[in-house]
Amino acid sequence: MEMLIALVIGVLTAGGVFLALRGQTFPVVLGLTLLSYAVNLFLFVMGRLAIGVPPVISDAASAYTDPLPQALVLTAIVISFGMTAFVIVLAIKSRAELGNDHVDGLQREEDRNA
Amino acid sequence: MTLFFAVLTPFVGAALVALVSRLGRSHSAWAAGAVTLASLLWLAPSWHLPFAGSLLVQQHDWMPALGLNLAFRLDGLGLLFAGLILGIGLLIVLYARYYLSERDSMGRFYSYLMLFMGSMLGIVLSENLIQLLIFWELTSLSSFLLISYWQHREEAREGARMALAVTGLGGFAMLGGFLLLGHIVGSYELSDVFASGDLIREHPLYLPSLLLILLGVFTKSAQFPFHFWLPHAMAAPTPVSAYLHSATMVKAGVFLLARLYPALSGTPEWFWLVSGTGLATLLLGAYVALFKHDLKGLLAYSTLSHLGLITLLFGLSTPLAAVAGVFHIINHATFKASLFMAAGIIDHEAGTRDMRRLHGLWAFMPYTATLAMVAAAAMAGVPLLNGFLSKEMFFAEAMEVSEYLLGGWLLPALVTLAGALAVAYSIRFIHDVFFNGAPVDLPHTPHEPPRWMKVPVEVLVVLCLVVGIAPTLTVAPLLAVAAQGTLQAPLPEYHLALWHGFNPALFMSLIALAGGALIYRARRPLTAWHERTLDRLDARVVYNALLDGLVGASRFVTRLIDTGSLQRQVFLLLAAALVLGVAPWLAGGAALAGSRTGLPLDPVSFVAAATLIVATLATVWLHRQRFVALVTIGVVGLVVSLIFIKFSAPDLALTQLSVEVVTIVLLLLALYFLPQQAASEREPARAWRDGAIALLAGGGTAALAWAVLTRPYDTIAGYYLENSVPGGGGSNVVNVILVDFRGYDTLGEITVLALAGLGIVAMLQGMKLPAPSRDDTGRVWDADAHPTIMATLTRILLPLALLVAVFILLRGHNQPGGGFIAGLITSVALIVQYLANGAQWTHQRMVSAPSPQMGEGANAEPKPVYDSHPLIAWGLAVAAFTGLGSWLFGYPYLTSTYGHLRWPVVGEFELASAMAFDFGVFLVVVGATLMILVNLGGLHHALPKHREKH
Amino acid sequence: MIDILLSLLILTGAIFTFIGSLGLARLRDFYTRLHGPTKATTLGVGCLLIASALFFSVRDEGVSLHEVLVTLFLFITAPVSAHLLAKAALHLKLRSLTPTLKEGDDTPAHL
Amino acid sequence: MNGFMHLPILPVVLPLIAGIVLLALRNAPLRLQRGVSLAAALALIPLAVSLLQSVSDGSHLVYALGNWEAPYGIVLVADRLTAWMLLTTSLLAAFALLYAVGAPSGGTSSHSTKPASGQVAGYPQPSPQMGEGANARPTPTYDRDGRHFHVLFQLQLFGLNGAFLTGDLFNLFVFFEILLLASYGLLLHGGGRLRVKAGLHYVVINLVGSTLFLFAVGTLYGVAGTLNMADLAVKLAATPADNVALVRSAGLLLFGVFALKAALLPLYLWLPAAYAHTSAPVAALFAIMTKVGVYSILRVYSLMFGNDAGAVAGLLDAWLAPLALATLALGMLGAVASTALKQQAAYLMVASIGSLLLAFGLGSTEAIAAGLYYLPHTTFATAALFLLADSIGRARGTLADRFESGPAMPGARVLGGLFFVIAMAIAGMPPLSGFIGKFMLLKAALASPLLPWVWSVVLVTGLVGLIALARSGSLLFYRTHSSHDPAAQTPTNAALAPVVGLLLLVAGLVIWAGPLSDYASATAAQLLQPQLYIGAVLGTTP
Amino acid sequence: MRRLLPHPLLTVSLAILWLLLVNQLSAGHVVLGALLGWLIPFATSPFWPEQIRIRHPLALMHYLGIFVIDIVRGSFLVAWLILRGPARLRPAFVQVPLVLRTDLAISLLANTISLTPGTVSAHLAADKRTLIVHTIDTGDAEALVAEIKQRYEAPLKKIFEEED
Amino acid sequence: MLSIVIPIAFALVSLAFLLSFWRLLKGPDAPDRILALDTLYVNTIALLVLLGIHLGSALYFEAALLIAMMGFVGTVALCKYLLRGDIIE
Ligand code: NA
Ligand code: NA
Repeated sequence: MEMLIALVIGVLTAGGVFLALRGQTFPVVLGLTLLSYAVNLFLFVMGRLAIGVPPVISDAASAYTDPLPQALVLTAIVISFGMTAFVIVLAIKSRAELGNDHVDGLQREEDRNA
Repeated sequence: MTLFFAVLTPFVGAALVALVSRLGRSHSAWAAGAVTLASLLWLAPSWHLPFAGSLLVQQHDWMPALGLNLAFRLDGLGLLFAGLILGIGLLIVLYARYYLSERDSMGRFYSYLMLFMGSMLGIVLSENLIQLLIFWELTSLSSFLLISYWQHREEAREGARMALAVTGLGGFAMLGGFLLLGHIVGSYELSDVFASGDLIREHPLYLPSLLLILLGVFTKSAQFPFHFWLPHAMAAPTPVSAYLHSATMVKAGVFLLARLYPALSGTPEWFWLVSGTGLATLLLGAYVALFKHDLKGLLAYSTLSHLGLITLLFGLSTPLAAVAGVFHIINHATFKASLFMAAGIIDHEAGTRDMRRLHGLWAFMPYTATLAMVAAAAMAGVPLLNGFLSKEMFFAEAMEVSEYLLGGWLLPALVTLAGALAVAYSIRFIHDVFFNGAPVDLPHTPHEPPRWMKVPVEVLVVLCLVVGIAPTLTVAPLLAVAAQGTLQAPLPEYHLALWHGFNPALFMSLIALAGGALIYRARRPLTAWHERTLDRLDARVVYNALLDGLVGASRFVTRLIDTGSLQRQVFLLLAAALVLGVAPWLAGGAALAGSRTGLPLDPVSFVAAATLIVATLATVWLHRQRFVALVTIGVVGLVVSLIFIKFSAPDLALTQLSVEVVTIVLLLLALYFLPQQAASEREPARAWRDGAIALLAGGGTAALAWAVLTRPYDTIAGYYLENSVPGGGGSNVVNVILVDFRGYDTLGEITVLALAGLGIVAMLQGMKLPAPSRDDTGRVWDADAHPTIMATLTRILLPLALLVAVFILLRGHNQPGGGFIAGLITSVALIVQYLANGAQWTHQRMVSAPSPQMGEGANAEPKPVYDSHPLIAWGLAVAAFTGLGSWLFGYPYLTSTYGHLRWPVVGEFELASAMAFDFGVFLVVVGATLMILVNLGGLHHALPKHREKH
Repeated sequence: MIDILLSLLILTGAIFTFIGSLGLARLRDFYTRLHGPTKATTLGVGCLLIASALFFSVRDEGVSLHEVLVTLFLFITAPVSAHLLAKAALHLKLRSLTPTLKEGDDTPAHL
Repeated sequence: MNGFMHLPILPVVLPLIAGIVLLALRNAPLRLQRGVSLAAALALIPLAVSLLQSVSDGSHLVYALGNWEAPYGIVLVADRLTAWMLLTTSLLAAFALLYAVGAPSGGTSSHSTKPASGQVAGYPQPSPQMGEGANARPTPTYDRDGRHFHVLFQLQLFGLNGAFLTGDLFNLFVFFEILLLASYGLLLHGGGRLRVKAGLHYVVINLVGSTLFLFAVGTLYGVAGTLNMADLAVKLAATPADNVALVRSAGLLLFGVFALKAALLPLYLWLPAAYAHTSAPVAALFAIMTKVGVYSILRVYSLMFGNDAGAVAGLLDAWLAPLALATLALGMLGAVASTALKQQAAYLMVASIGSLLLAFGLGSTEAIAAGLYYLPHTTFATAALFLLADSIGRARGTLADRFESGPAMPGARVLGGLFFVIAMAIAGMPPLSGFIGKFMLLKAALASPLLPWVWSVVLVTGLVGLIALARSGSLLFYRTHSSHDPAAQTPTNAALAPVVGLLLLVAGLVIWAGPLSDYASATAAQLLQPQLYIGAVLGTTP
Repeated sequence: MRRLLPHPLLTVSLAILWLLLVNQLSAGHVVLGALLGWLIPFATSPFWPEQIRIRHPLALMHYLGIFVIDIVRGSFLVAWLILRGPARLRPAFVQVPLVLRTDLAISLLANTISLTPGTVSAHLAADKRTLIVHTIDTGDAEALVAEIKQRYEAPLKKIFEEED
Repeated sequence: MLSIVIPIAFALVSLAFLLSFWRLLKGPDAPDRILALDTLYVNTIALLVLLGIHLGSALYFEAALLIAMMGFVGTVALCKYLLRGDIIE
């Protein structure tokens, strides 16, 4: 299972990196979203994998998984949500100001198809 | 502190001079003169000390731990230079008053001059080497200002920059040299340095420090090959040239040679470096001076030559040579300053300095001509004038040390040649300008200058004469203390006199005089030959090439690196991360996998993971079909939530699910304003390169995850599990961490969210976007903006969703949930209303709940607006002030408390202050999310929307 | 007895869920595909939710009925989703096997 | 704990509450908003001073948030370094804010000429100059070029101070994000083509950087099981051989993040455009932004990977100094290559980061002290240059701050004089603090094996910087022609006063160089004894 | 009364839903549920343009019975059709003329249609007089329309629109 | 009995999940993909309910509830985009 999770994180990172390196804002935003999935998962599994032992204290529970990474990931999710929202709006703003959706604001004919 | 104040006075005076310049043109000059006198007065009480054989050192702590103190020293050498600086300074002040024209700013000139004077004084009175360097650099800066005084002139700007660059180079080198010297000695105080001469000379760092210091000296004194800036500095007003480029600043270099003479001299390195450079400069300057058509150019190269002479003298390392050096410093200052002033008068009155046009001025200004002729004769080394005396000593010393040199005759021959050249250019100066026919095409008809403009020249020329005739009565005591200050040792036996009998030096002088006359006679063919050949060699060309090279290389490198491409930046960051992350593993010996056994793989997980991977790849593959990519990334988010659920993180799953949908809504909003299809990649190579780094990055993170997951670890988690209920009053440990153990993180996190909302509002201000009236295939949008069935049924969902939100909020402390998720649910419930019923409809209905806008601008439309600022403000306030409450009880910020209330009917009810904190989180989330989405959703309203109707 | 009932519900739920998705995958045009998830899957999940309610009611003390809420939610939302999807498909003039909807028809109102 | 018990939290809570209050006051008269904002910013100075006094005896103030002991709760830790950073920040912020409220912004910002059009998305929004009467057309200033300037400014300070104070690695991440998001808002404030483009780059690159941060923090947690920096230091020092590569890997990734924020080679490319194209007060405030990265490098690598860190000690030994040297060199080349003053200022900032990190990279007490002394100097001097560049640009009208020959500018005397002094400070010319910092650095390098490299690069780049600044000064002030630009604006006193103020700070650094360099040395010595910090935080005796 | 209790029906429903949510029946939660059921309608009342009045609660019960049966029926039918294979399907669009007038009733009808045998409400005409329904398999479109009108529309008309 | 049924159910639901995903990838049109995503959400609810029964934990209920809500919102937003472009108008 650990191998599978590592693979998942790797694929998400690879996909995120590839898209983050694209020239237009939209795929970059998608890439950043994928990257945030990857890193959130990564941070989460730093508490190691455990099934059926959520950190909710109850008499019935026999064990609990590490709650701290979960709290950290929650914070990270919220922060990356705010960041994503900001960068999305910035992408729109940049299109409005620069006239196209290239990250460097290049004037290219094929960019203006909408 | 008198020395300190003597130095400080001109600096303060600089401001004063600038201020009084508003009162009138002469005021600055008077003020400058007063400042100079004041500085002299500060020195007056100590004036006698060097003559009495005592040394004055005044010290004041500045950075004692670093050995950098304010320390001043008055010895013979310092006294001599201080006298030169202030005395000639006074004359320059007077001269400049008449030299500067109506258009020139007096205040600025004198202000700069005072700055320069203070800097020079600082150099010569410094006891601390670093402090000396500080003033040294200040002379570079103030001379930059003075040279560029006529800033509208290209050559002034260029000359100033050149001087600054070259002397700046020297200054930086000298800093290094002094640091090394201080390192060797263990102190920057001159007294300690003088005491450690042998230590220094035997130290392995002697040569580097010597080289660095000499670099400073040579650049400042315009020694070959750094000489080229000096002629270009002649673009300065002539008083500046007279002061800086003859009497003072360029002398700073030779001053330093004299100053460090006891510590550094006496080694072969010193001898060869210093005297070699001096000799080269001596010859070069004298040679080029002969061919300069510009009056000031001639004097500039002559100055070079004389500086070379002095340098050569110090290089010879004999005590007597040093005395001669000091003597020539004095003499050169007097005759050269007067010559510059004379040249300035000529320029001033005739309107040109070109010796091809200036002829026969004797007829127009005989008095000035007489003064100039005396000074020029001193420069040539004619007997009865001061120049002759020091040049005699120089010739004598050259003979003295000639045994070191090739065959014993080379050095005497070369210095005699230099002497002859000096005679030749001096003759030229006189003959060409004052005689040699009639003037050619002068801008003005020349006449004698105003009375007071001549006075400074007269004073100096008189000095040349009296020193030359009666040295023992005049200059001898000063020379003695100055030489003593230089050597820091008993003086050698020497005798100042006009007549030393028939000795080699006298012959050399005679040969030089005769040879000079001959050379001047042969000037035409020589000039022709020079202009054909050597004239084209110009160090300035090298300097310019270097500078252009620097700028060109800088531009090239900078443009090569900084292309303004985001892609490159991201690429570099990733590459850097890869290198940094991988490097430790390359050390070898480290196994990637650890010893921990993992969980078995189950088919459902496999299916989910496979889906996620395929969805990710599909997102990448289909990213140009943006809508499709949006859907596939939705799958990724869904599976990520599933993973959270699977591995015991219900809170995370809930959060991820809620965030996911809001993100999709956001992306859809973005998609509306962005192109829905993207152009295909223009450079396939880039895709391959990016693919490669993506694979590496993916592999890297996978390996990192794998490495950690297969290793056991000890964690502080146990504490949270144990203390969550008794300490935090909640059984959902994740939530208790969020609102209590690490509530501070959460406070930060909601601030981020609030900032995102506010930042977006600020960013969208005044933004206008045309709304596309068709989709990317050219199809007109559907006419039905708010389908009835959707609108009706989603309305039913609203109370239901709010109920769920309250549920999630309240239980969060004990069960999965909490303020953040509840906030998102609330937001989503409201967003659905926006989706289904439109912004205006929804706004109208939300306005009744929170307070309407207060204080609308006059131009505001009377349209109801839902403003989520209060929600954010309240939310942050609740969270921040909940934490503050604990202060009242003497606990740190964010300390929580909880208790069980027993209510009638309801029963026991737990209340925790952390829940209030969570409520703050809730409010911020709702406010920020709505703020973001609603502002973004309303963008197109900025322009009237033209939708084609069916 | 409960066990059998539970098993039956779970199995039925799973089968319907599966068939719904099968329809989505198998059927030939969008409009027919729409039927699979809207109905079969909804019922499938409904069955599973009832099973869950039963399971937790039996296992713990006290009835567990909150699953009803999910069902309610799905029953309100699934038709709306289907309706909007159909609207979108009509708007985009998706190819249909339905003879009455011809290419070139401007809106379905012309039917 | 001496003094007021809650002293360490005040520099964080004060701007936060000020931000909240300003948010609530968003429709109040502008004068009130400015009053609150300025009062809050100014109040930070005495706070920082008293904090500095409290820690100047070498003690660590530890503040356990929520009353949860370290390493379980988040602690704030104030030591000499923290107080130093806080004081620098508060002084800088005060002048940046004064500039923002006082200096005219007209001409550079796209919205300033339409004060009444403050609408967001077609919905009427309170226009920023609300309360001064709708008919009044006040001079545009930076704080009203867009919305929420003061809120963003205060929250920026919240983020900065939080980052300097925290003793928790994840919390450092959180405060990084706060200060980043606030900086995004401020950077883009007022809008404009180039600003938006630069902002987009800045945001995206930092988002990737934040991802990297989380990977690194995650790994450290996954290995050590803790987040408190002192606790991490203890745990990492005991890293078993099997985990050394992993920990070093994580440590270096973290370094990558800090290097990005600090703008170290090759990760500085975001800086020139971002700083050159944002508004002047923001650029001035941002002079401290890179220092957060620098601070983090110093803090984390002295505490967690310092000399006591066993197998993971000396993590940056091979990296920091060489990269810093290269940054210094390339920054200076960029300054030479620049075509406008703000751009040059930005590249000079890059170069100064090189100097700073070079000092820290050398790692000795003397070198770190040199860097610490240099830090406020470069912060104030660069900020002053950004502010002055703005006034120069305005005085040159349509030519702005581009290095092109133009008409003589109004107020050239004052502007030129200030430029000269700032250029001296930045070029490291004596007697200003840049020289002292350079002197300390070169002196400290005497003990380093990198001596030849350090000396040659520092001295040569010093010269190059001098040449570059002389060129630009000469071009801007000297090479003028006699035409007249109606767009040229005479600099106002309100615009020049903050510049003068910052220069007075530079002068203060010179006059009190003795005590200040002593403090810097004491700070460096404290940093090189991480056991003191650890002991104070974890309650163990060192 | 309207002021103090804007939507009594909603209040009761929400209170019940709250108990379902918390999945327990305790005095405390009854109070809390009632409280929320009372408060939430205040916040959401602007979103409800019309008062929902159920004029025939018994008819509603009956209708719900039919509804549940038809869902199960419909699901089995669709399942069978899917399993049988796509080739034999006879899909069609049919138009259902509406007598219902209120949005709520129309929406509920559309909802019912979508959840029951082989039909999905695809489009509501702009004038809200016709509902276009897609059916997955029908031989007789008119019979289908008639069935919809009789089986669902008529009861809905009675429950929501007809005066007593 | 449950121990046999639950794995079978898991298998069936997983298959359903895969089939939906297959449709999502295949399309061919945007509504197909949205429908598939919507179905995936519902499939996930099924998975969660099964997991809850399997692990005997009620902690997964809220997730199911939320998926029902959020899945709907996502679908509505995506459809609205196809219909009108501007989803909040
Ligand atoms: Na607390
Ligand atoms: Na149906």
